[in-house]
Amino acid sequence: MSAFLTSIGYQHWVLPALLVIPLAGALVIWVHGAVTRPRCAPGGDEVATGVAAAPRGWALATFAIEFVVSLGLWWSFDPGNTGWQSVVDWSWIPMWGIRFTLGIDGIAVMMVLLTTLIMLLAVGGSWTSIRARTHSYYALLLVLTAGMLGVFLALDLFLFYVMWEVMLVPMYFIIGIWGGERRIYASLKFFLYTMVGSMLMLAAIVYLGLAARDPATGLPNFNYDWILQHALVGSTTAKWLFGAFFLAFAVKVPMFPFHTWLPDAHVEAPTAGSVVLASIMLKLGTFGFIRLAVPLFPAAAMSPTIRSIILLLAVIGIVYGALVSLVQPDFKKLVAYSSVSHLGFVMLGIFALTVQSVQGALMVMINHGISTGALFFLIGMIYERRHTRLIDDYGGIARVVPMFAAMLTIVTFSSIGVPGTNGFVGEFLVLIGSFRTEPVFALVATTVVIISAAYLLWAIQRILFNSLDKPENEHVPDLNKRELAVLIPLVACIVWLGVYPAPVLRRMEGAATKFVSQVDARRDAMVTADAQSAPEVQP
Amino acid sequence: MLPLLQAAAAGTHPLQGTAASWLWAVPLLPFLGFLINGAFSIVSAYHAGPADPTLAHGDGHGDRHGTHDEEHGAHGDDHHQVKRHPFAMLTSIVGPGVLLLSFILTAAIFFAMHGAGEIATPFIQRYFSWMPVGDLKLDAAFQLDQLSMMMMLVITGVGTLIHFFSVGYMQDDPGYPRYFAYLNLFVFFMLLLVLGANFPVMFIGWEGVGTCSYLLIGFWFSDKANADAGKKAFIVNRIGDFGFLIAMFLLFANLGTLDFDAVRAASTSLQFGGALVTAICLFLFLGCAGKSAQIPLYVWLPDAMAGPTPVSALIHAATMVTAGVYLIARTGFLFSIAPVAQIVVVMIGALTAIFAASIGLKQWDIKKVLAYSTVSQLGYMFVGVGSGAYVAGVFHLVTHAFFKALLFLGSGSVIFAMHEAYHHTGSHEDAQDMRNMGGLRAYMPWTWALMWIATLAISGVPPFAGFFSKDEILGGVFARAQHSTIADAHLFGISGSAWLYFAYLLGIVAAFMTATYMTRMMIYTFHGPNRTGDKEREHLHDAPWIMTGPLLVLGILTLAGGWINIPEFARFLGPVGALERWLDPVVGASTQRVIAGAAETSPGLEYGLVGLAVLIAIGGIAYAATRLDPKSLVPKREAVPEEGFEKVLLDKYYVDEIYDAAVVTPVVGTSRGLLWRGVDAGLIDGLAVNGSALFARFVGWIGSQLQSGQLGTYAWVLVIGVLCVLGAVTIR
Amino acid sequence: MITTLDVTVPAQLTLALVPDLVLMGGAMILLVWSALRPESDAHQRSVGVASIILAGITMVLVLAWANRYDAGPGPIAVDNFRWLVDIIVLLGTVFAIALSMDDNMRNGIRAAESHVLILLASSGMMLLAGARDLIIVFLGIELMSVAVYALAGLNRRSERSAEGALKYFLLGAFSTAFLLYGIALVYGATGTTNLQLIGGRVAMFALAGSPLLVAGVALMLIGFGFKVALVPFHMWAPDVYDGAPSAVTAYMAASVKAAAFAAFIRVWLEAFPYSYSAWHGALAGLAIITMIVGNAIGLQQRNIKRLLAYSSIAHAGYLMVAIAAASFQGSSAMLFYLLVYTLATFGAFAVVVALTRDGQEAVMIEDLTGLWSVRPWLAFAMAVLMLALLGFPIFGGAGFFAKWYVLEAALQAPVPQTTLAIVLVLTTVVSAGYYLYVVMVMFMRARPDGMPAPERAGGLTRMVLAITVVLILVLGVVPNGVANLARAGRPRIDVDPTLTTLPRRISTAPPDTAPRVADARAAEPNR
Amino acid sequence: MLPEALFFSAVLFVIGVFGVLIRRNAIIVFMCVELMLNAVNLTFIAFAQVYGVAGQVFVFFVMTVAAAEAAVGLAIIIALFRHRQTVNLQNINLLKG
Repeated sequence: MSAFLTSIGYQHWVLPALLVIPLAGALVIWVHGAVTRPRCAPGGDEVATGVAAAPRGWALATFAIEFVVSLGLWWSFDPGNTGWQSVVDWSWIPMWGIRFTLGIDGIAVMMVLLTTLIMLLAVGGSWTSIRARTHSYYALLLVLTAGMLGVFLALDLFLFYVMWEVMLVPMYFIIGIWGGERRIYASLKFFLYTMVGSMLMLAAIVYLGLAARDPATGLPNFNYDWILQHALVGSTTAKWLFGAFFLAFAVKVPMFPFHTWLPDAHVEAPTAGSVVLASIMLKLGTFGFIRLAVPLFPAAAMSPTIRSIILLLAVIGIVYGALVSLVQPDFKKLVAYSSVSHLGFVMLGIFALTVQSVQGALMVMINHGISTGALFFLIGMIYERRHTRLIDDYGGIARVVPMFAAMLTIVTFSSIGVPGTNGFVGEFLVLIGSFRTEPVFALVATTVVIISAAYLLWAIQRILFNSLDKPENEHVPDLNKRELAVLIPLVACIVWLGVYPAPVLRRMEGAATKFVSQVDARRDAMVTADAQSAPEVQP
Repeated sequence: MLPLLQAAAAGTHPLQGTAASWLWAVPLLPFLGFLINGAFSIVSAYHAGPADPTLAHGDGHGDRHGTHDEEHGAHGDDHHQVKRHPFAMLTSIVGPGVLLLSFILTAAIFFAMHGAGEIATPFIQRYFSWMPVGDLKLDAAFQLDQLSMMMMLVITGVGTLIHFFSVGYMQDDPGYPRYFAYLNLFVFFMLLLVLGANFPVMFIGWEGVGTCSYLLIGFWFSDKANADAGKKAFIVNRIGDFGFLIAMFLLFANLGTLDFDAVRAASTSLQFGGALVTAICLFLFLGCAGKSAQIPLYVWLPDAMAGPTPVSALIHAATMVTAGVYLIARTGFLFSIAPVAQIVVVMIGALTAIFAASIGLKQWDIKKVLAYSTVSQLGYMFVGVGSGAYVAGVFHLVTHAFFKALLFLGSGSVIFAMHEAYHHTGSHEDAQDMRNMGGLRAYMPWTWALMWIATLAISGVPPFAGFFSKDEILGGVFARAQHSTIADAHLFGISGSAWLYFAYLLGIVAAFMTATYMTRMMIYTFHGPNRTGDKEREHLHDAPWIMTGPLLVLGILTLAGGWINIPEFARFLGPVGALERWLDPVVGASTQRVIAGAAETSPGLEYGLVGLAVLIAIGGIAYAATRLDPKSLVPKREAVPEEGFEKVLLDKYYVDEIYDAAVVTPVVGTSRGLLWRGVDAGLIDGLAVNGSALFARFVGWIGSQLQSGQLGTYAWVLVIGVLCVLGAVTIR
Repeated sequence: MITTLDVTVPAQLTLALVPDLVLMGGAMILLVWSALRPESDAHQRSVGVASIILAGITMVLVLAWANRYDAGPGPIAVDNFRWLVDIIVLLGTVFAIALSMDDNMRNGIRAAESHVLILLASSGMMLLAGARDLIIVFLGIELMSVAVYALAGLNRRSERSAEGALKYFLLGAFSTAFLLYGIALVYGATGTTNLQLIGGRVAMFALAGSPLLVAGVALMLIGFGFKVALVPFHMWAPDVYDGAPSAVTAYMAASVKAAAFAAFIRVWLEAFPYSYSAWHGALAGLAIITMIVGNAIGLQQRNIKRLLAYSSIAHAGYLMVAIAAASFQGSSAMLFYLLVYTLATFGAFAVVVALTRDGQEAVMIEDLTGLWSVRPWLAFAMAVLMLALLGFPIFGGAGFFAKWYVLEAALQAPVPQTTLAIVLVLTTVVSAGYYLYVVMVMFMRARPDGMPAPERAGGLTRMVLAITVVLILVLGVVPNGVANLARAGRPRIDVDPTLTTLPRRISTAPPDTAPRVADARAAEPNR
Repeated sequence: MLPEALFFSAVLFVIGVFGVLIRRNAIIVFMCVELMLNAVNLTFIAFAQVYGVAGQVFVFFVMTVAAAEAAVGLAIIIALFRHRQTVNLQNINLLKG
């Protein structure tokens, strides 16, 4: 396989191709929509009239191509090489020191694969649930994909920021146009919340690029590696800069107490929107911590106070999210809060800073993407049938929709972290790794294995089990073949990653180990430098 | 030790190349069964929905009544045409078939092991790397030693019998293949539990059996009570799993490994009685308390009786609930250096034994009696393994598996018969309440006889199996109270010796109660006048042979099970201490460490103790037989409610209610009122988020109010601005 | 030694002003022509076309003059900064005339002289761009303002238009008095009105702390602050923008502001770099309060023109950050920003023009409801423009780079303007509240039944819209060319040879609190 | 002489400012602005005594510009008067918010 990939020069074009394919697909759909617009009644049911066939077909094809192209990364990626791979480095705006640099490491590879898979399935999840303005919808979905992949691939901080913002707008529209009752409030909240953080990050990125000015040319430089080595900032400045990055990423993660946009956005977004939000967008926050915030300012991030605060917030988030999930009447909201809890594990893993915990955090990122994505798909599917997300409106439907029940149960077990499913691997690694450095936090976090079982089992009991006492539930049709096709890959991943996660772990090991050792080393180096009262380096 | 380990690693283990190399197939066969039965279940139940679900509102789906009636079967209370599942025949072959094959393979491995003579090291098979992360190298690996061998025999042996019984018991259930799928999956996980070569693999099995238990308890999920019970079992088990996880974390953080073998090797570096090892053991025991239903986590087990009765027999009596006992035996090398933890285990075990037994005294539901009995017996096992008498504990585990499975299956037969009877007449009476039974001996003689055997066994009447094992536990505790490392330790300032004597005392009292409530159950069920009802009575009869057959086999095992570890004083029965010798490579060293070289108990004392135990058992039976009058009982619907302490016992000391009020309600209330409504919606969202948005709007509102349209205002503002700027530049 | 206003050196005045003079002369001729014929739509349009052609010719002339001609440190600056500002202004002029041709039709305005007034105002702006003497600055401002006063009241049928014009005129004249007083005081403190001489003398004679100079600087700050609508001198802007015809509003919001800012930053960079410590606090304070108040009041607006007015106030705040940087980075950033801002503002007002119906008092945001379903391209363009004003990457095109450049300048300044940068980014978030509201209304609200679709926009409006949107989007991906121009377009300091021998660091303030342009230039790497 | 002239012009300027702030008639407000401009002119003249001709040249420009401004301004006032029949600024507040 890898020989074949080499023969077609795969690693030279794959990363830009991953960005270009969805954009090209979006363009095609957009043009098609613009050309055929007179035929579509705005706001009408385009699925029934057949107008939706072209855009969703195109989207499906594009995402399929995208997925197949990205799949090559699985083989072309060399786990033994801890540097950047498949790098492309093009000039973009030389006078501002901005370059178009893409590259991947083990972490990014997995995130990219997750993204392409989830997006492909998201089309399936939107197939009949998006019935109006389908051209715009699928075009936005494709643009969104390019933005998210761009964040994972960017090796230039400027590019990173641009991509970070680019994904915001499509999501804003997806929630705002195709969302539920309170979609406008939710979409604006999502946008503003994220923007508060990201605008400060913008200032910090500018500052960093200037701090890392190339002595030869005097130009700022935003290259990731370059900044890592050359952006020397004093410890106080570093704390402020870290704060800016922290806010941007913490909102996205979302960490307690920056999480309140999430329940609203999740609940109001259409199915695919929720899936993408949960599966990928939240990961961008934690990815940001791993890629930028922590490695760039190891001394600040890992200074005892800041670290304890973040760990505390993470653990609060873990417990808090679980407890609040317990009492949610709306299943989507429940899953949203459970995301707060799960992502808390990721943060705990990252800041506990052991190889196990970081690897575990990465696994949780992937697992949460799969399990919670699947949960949102399932909620969307039942919502399409009954038009309610309230848990109390269901009850006993396992008898009517056995396949749905089976899928929901498996996915729930994964989300609870039952061993043998993927959920366990991530949580276990995070906790066992964190316990080595932060036993108290890990101990408290571990209690959530109890609460998570409580809230999810209680919820599925009230949905699937108990007596079938509502007449409107008696004739709900079971999942159809398309919906099964969406879910089965996810369920397969749940089992695969639970039983044999080693291939994934191996691919990420290099990056995770590098992260830990680099942060450790640079933290100590910087602390020593500070102790020798290094002068504040002004940009 | 080390060279031997290396030898094992190098593939020169004596079991290499024998039937034991097929070890992987033992759990995999049930898993295969799960896949096949699961496929049967889902394929038959699944009717693909319409391509566009939004437009479909249930029209044209009248043909799905087949899947509507899952709740019936043994529990159903409606008249309906019995309609067997289309895959019933295939399931009946696959479900028990894979178990039988698995048992045969297990037996073959056992004989290979037996033939290989003394095997000092476990036979470890590594299949693939599971979680290789940094210095954490977790393999998917199995470990075969004498302990796991024995557990495998029990699991596959008793499991096979119960599978066969289930064929009869569940045959008319619409969820028949689903049932067998779960049951097969359970056996898979249970085997994983006992075969795992490291803690995490064991933990897969540990939680896997919990999951299956959840699914099976809630098998008839349409009834809220059943679904509740399943959920409760899972969550309470999770509390225990929390302990298990923490114990693993402590082990890994301090010893750097989670492989049993490596931990055993590294445990020598731990300080005897140190805080670390005590903590590890206590957290492990928390796990055991959850899985094995000990105080304070026993509450799920009685509720778990909501599942089909064979499930109760297999999971909630014979196998899963004993996993905690197995875990302590498995990690005996840790417990034996943590005497304080051992005292805790013993005391919790003893308290559970007497506490559950006392509740058992007043239960009317036949399965509830057995459930509390199980809890109580598990307490005994913990007294055994806790006091370092690992063999005794495990021995009781085995015999208990036999007689309790027999009791449950017997009660299953009774319920089956009662249910059939009520079903024929369309009555809605409770088929499990003993007040509705009585005099069944005449209608179900086989069941009656076999259940009496089991009752005598559990009461500790010689020569039935329970007598030997229970006696060994009590004797072991007594001996260790006299002299052992535990006796030398202190907990709360009280010497271990005193604790152990106290435990012994509790054990004796509990034994009396056991005999009493079991006899009570037998008398109310099988003796005296029948209270089922006149019309129903004619339909009562013994179960078909597919169900009674396994009962017979279990009856034989209950009779003869004690022979596997014959005590010194009964050496006339056969070879003494076969089980003890068999398990010696695994637990011998740990046992010796606890005994600390104490001499055997003097024969006189031993005879005295045995005599006391037998007296207690017979006394308990006699007490029940003389004091209880089945003739005075009335059927459930006519019964008057209990009062006073009887009511407290019937309501199980209100422990569930206390937990509800002390834990569940506050947690839910706090989450809803304080965290969600207060912190989330109020503080963060209301005050911080929307508040800052409001504040920005407020500033804007002020500004736009100032924008009055009056030129004069504008000029004033302008001049004020001028003054401010002038002030700013001049005043420093 | 440079003398003030030496009219005997034609190279410093006449030759340097050729493009301006051509525009002025042409405007005069067109004025006569426009008065010759009776008012009619056709006449209005033909004068408009001629005006556009004249503006085009001037632009060609500017391009021809650029880089060709050196005038030394005279009263007229001949540098790239001036030429670039000229181009931005002329671009705005063309847009404004084009929009105003369509807008006049819609509102029934037949006054052909409106285009000529725009040309005259533009010539004032061009004068401002090249002014290196306070007299020229004053003349430029007045030439521009007087024409714009008239433009604001162009719609003689509208009472609102007249009211706006009156407010603008009275307050404008009022603030001009302050500016003039400031000029007088600066003249009194330094004895010259030439910017570079002022700068030199402040340094040479250590005048930075002189009360006369400080008061003069403060009053000039107020005068400029009025022209660019800084809070609290902004109060005329929303009313005037609201009352004036949309095309004129766009012109005022974009070009007037651009020219005023150009003069502003030139005066500050050339004349007052050595009094940094005197003005910086006040200027930064004005910037902060402008950013905050402008955006906050923007949240309250439901009338699009008023919303854009507050938006333009907020943008003035952002641009003040570039001035506060007190570096050539700042002036380059400002040039880039002004170009993008001009494009976005004209685009947005083109949408307003497209939505205007005859006799309608004001275009409210509610008029945009569900615009997407009836005029998708218009909605799309408006969304891009709103995001550009918000400074959003890719979707907002070059709007993001504009902000980026300002941020970079602020943080790269000799004294990094971190506080201002942070306020800038945070108030940007506030501004998202109203920019996104517009987007939301267009895309996320359903158009009510029976609400008529807007009339088809005029060809010129659509052209303006297309050009601005396409330029913004293209510059949002490849800003290289414009960014390079902006970097090259710095005011040139023709250092007076008599000053070179004198010590530069004479100042009453401690040395490190008074950064100088010289420092700024040293900090700027040689490229 | 210089301080006195400066002081006098400053007083004039402030009077003008107060006039603008206090009076409500558009014409009078405009007159006050003119007063301010003339105050500035006085300042220029005073400084011209010290520095030479440039200040005086400036005054000519100011006067010219003021004249032009007056023309436009009065036209605007008349235009408004036609609509409202008043030049009282207090009544002119259509545009606000």
